[in-house]
Amino acid sequence: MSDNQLEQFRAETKQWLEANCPESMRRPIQEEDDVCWGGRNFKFQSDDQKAWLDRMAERGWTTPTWPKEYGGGGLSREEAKVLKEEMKNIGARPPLTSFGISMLGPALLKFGTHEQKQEHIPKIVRGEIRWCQGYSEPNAGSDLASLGTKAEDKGDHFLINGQKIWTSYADKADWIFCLVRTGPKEPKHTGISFILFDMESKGVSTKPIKLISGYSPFCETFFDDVEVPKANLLGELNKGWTIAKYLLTHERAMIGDMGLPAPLTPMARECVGVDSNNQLQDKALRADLAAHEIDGLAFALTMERAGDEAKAGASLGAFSSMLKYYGTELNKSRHELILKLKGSDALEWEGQASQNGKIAKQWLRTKANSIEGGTSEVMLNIVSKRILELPDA
Amino acid sequence: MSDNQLEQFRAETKQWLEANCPESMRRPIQEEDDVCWGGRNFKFQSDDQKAWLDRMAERGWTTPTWPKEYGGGGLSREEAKVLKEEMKNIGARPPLTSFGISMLGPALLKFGTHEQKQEHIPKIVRGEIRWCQGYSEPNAGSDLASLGTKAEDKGDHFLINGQKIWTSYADKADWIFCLVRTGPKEPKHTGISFILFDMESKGVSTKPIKLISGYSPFCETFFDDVEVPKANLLGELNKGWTIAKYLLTHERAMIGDMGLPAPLTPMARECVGVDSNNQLQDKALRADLAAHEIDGLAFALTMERAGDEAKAGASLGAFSSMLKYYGTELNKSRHELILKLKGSDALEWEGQASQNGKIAKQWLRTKANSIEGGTSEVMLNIVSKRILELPDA
Amino acid sequence: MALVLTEEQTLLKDSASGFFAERSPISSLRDLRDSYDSQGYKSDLWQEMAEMGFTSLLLSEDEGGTGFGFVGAGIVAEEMAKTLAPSPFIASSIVATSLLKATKNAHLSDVASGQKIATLAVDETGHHSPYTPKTTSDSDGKVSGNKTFVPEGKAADFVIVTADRPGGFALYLVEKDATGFSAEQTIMADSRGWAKLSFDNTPATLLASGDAAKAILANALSKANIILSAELLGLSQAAFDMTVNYLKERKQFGQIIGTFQSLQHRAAHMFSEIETTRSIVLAALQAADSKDVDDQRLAIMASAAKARASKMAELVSNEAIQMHGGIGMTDEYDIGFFIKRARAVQNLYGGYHYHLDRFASLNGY
Amino acid sequence: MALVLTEEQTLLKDSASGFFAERSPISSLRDLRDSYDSQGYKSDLWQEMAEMGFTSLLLSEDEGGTGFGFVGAGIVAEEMAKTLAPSPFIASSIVATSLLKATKNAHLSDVASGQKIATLAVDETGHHSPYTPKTTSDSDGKVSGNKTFVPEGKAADFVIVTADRPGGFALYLVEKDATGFSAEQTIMADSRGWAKLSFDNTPATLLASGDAAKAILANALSKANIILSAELLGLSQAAFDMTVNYLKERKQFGQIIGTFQSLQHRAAHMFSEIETTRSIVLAALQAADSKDVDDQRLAIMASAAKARASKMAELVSNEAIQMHGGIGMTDEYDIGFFIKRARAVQNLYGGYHYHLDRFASLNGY
Repeated sequence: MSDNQLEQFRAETKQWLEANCPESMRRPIQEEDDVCWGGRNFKFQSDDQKAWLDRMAERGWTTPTWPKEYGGGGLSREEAKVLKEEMKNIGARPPLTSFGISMLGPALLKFGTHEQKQEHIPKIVRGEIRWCQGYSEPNAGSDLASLGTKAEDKGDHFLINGQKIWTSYADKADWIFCLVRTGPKEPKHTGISFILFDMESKGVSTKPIKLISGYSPFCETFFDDVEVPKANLLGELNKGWTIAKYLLTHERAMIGDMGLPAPLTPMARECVGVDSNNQLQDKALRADLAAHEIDGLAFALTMERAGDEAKAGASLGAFSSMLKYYGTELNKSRHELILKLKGSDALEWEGQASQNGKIAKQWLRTKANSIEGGTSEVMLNIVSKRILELPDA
Repeated sequence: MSDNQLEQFRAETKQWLEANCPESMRRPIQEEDDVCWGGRNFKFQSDDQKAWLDRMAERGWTTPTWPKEYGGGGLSREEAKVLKEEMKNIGARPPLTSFGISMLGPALLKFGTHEQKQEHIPKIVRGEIRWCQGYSEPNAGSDLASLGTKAEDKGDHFLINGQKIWTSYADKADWIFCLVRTGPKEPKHTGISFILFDMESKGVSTKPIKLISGYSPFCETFFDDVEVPKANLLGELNKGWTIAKYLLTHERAMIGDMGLPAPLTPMARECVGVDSNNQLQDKALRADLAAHEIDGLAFALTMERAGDEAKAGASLGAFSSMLKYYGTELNKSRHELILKLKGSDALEWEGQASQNGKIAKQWLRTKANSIEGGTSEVMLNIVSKRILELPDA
Repeated sequence: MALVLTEEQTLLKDSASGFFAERSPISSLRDLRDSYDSQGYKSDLWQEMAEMGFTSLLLSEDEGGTGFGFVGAGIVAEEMAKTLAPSPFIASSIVATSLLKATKNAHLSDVASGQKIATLAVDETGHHSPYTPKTTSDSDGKVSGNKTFVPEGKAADFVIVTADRPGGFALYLVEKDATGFSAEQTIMADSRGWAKLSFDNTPATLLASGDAAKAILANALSKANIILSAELLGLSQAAFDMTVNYLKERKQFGQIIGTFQSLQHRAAHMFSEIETTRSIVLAALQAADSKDVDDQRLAIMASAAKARASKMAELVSNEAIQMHGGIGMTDEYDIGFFIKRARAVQNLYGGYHYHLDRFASLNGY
Repeated sequence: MALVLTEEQTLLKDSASGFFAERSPISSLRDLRDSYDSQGYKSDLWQEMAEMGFTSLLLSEDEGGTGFGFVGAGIVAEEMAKTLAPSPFIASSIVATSLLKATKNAHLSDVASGQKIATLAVDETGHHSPYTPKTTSDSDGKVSGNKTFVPEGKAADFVIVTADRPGGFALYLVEKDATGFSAEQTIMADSRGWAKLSFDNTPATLLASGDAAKAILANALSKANIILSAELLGLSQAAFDMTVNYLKERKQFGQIIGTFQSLQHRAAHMFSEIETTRSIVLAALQAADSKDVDDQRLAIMASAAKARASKMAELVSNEAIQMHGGIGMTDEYDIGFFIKRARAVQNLYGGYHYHLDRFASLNGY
């Protein structure tokens, strides 16, 4: 695409966004309720929120680069980047956030049949169905491949029994994409299948898990004789691990996709105070802040470089594990630093001054970053084995 | 011993030291040449150095707590502490430094026969024989027990063949205490014996190893058909590992015995400069220095606590591995910090301003601290297995 | 003095350990939290602690106390921290007691017996800055201003408060029913009894003023920070022990995860940090009891101990969660309570950076 | 601009890599050291570098250069660092070239062609403090004072020197045969061509003065630090590669030591540090070439890159020795050369703490 065409696209996009993005959707996301997750039971916060979703979904711009055929935006990478930039320019919120977009979609597009894509993708694009991910089990965390949830072949359907854990928003989701065991347990990776089913199916129940952060974004999810049509299998029988790995790599690479986080300078200046040289009063904290911000800059640039290399045709591969490791550890450090900048004020748990403990709860929330989606230890294992090629014991 | 007796001992010691410690032996040790190692070929730096050794050796005070029977000082722990304090008070140098005192002696006293003690201990006390330690081999570093130097039983003597490495001052030593294989290689620990022999024996040769620090304190040591009388075996045949382990634990515990190192404050104030608040100009470096000095204080107090617990009857055991790990890592950090305090001046390698690169060479010397005498990794293995009782893979 | 516990101190440790394990397991804190208890501790536990003599450790037997001093108080703080037992021990029996003793105040005996609860209100922002209060008093001793992050501020029968008085810094005592005084409970991450206090022309008793007041406060804060270091040591030790036990049980990839060398090395490193902190805490406790240690030396030991204990507790509490994996993130499991309490204690009376700076200044650089 | 090398830049990288591996392996530095060479580099290597166009990377093709700019210079610095090839590349072809270009000095072409060697003399103590020289000049331009830690100071045909001039800061150019000038070789840990310089009423040519001179120097130092970051990246990468290879070969306890998980994790962590540093170095190099980046932004990128590369190089060079064990301590093995060079580069034109402070100040805190 020529620069001219791209500039024209930018102009049109700017104009369209100006005309179609409601004013109230141009304010930063402040809390959980501001996020539009979509789904059968989603309560829109406002008419504006619904209008913004519908307008964007109509153009497929909730999923800008997905094929037009299934309702996506059909944009090139360059165009999608322009759209993102122009949305950022007016402070437009994402119209829709969902695991359908960030996780299942890419797998459906790569491994799904035409029928499966036709059935599921448009509903994801329009925010009609909210998905959740059924991977981890109580005894299969880092060692995901040892999962035990069984799907027995009953002719026209599978009969599913077992338990998942850490299922994000399972209590709010309409459908689940799920790893189940359809083959023998050893060798572990080859007996796993990737299957989709409705959470309203008979035999599915969920129980939220209360976290140390006070939030309950995760559930325990139980399957008790759940019948799932065979057509709901994604990809080949017993080849689900390939899809899961593809998605995990994808997910890990996205972790840092939020770009450079907001600088902590304003908070630091306000909470710590500055001296006559316009430097933070607390010099040791100032040095820690500078070191952290430099690390953050280096990481954001690494995400950018990985993206640019991918565009240039390089395969990201195990590099995504490094990004996942580094980005999540950095985010944990960032929140420890925020605690230090705000001092004891950061520890308020309830009350208006702290917006009901937003800082403290976010801080605790980050502790899961290096556990979920593959622990830091597993990421380091992957880097040492697949990139550095260090031998197994 | 009553407090009164101890105070009397203190008074007498003070008086004796005042009368017998030459003025020139009351200045801090500045360089290698100031250290009195003793031995057949030792060149005394001065008459004072010799006199100080002779006077102290006569009372057995080169080895204050060793039994009088073999020439030691026969002092109690409390008396030895008093002696140490009083020596420190007048800045008296140690009259003698040797591996005979710090390493072999304790093993000889514990495992030697009366004849062996009679033969070797007095010469160690008087600094007549300088010892070196023959443990590591090119393929037996951290995994010391896999050593291959052979001692064959030839009736009245052993015939020794093999190679040692990292033999400290082997080129200057008179005798060696050495681990040799007298039994089968598997199981590795049970075929090792501990043997003593003269470095002037036929077939012994040494080759100094030049280090990155520019110093050559270590040698490669070669044994080519060296004949050693059987009487030179210390302890039982094939039980040398027990002695080696005893000595290693002893050695590790001693690493930090130097007490709290000199504060870096004067160097910092001079090299970095202070502001109008009397604080170091470089505030980030100031914070790093404070953190380091606090760690140093905590470590020195831990050495003291370990000593006090030992006096109270506790066994140090694997705790010595923690001390070895922590003390050596701390010393490495200390020297990196010194480099930062002095800036580029620290990197001079030759020349008067830097006393021929003293700072740079000491800095590089410390890199070996966490390798020699058991690497940091081996120490952490020991702590995790023997103290925390974490299981083997 | 030898860096080991005496026989008597060891007995105190054993009895405190058994007492808190039995009378105030972690579930006790959980109950208080879940019931939104505004006092922040259970009165019957406090009563029993008083009967055990824990409230009067800092008073000699002549003064009607148990005479265990700061080493004893550190032992109790450490054991208490292992089960996160909530009580006004540190606020009342350590900090307020030190201040009342130094100012020879008549309330001392009621506080030492545990019958009355007292606390110090010193912070006015999220950061500790004790000697420059914005809270003011007039020359009649009427105090006006706001304080935050006050431990047991809601439960306290009276509060010792710092204020800027005409002519200089001052320490006052305010009764809880004094006019213009109010205490608002703050629900903090650690579920303990914190409060924000406000004073509006509140009548108060002057305890000390000028440089003498600053010196008294500095001395009490040094001692408080040493006891808080012991609390950090205790809670870190408990979190570490739970973690090492978990490493011995949890299986992944067909192996006990405690067999993985990288976890072993990190655990061994934590052990080193805990043990070296233990030494500096014990030395600081002994310094607090010693008549030969001047205020400057005491302050150096206090800042060294608090900085180190804070850094160590941050490492250990974070590693404890990480090594527990998902289960460590659940509220149902206890480990989360440790990280929450750790950060509160780290912050109280100055955090890591505050004490690093103080240590450097006191050492002349 | 995309954070990837263009095809041309990749070709430059390959050719530089092959060139230094063949023409200046580490043994070359060892030879210079062991022969106490006072020049600090081999003239024939330098001649070949000039023929390769490496000395004129910063000049456009119109100006008679190769037009590769700072990205190209960073590539050469990184590859050069992998074999620790000694040459006046950074002192002369980067730092002096930047300054001569900015001051439109006639010597530029001789320096760019490699025929003349130039360097900057800025430090006067062990710590970098560029804008407040003690070296003075009178209004006739006679310079007096001492400089230290001057790269290629002995070999340089002329020296750009900072001085305090009546009316303000100034940059001068001094010829090596000027009266009152002397250069004394300093043998440093990295065995390169360092010198201490002294000026005694030495006649000098004024290049720039006042705020303009400070701005020119600041810009050149930003660029120099970015190239030094590339050098740190290259030498760390080489030390890391040697170490990973060693982990795959060395056996202890009957196992390849690279199978030990704690070493694996430390290696993987180092990989992360190297790769994230690689990104910031490349972005900083691109910033140095960009016309859209102002001096303030360039300075931020330079300090960020240098601080990070310094911290990373310290980690990697230390771990490289530790993971090699005893053999890493021997002079016979090459790894020691890396740690020695690393510390010199870390210090040149400001170390870790200097750039941390500068980064914070430039960002307004």
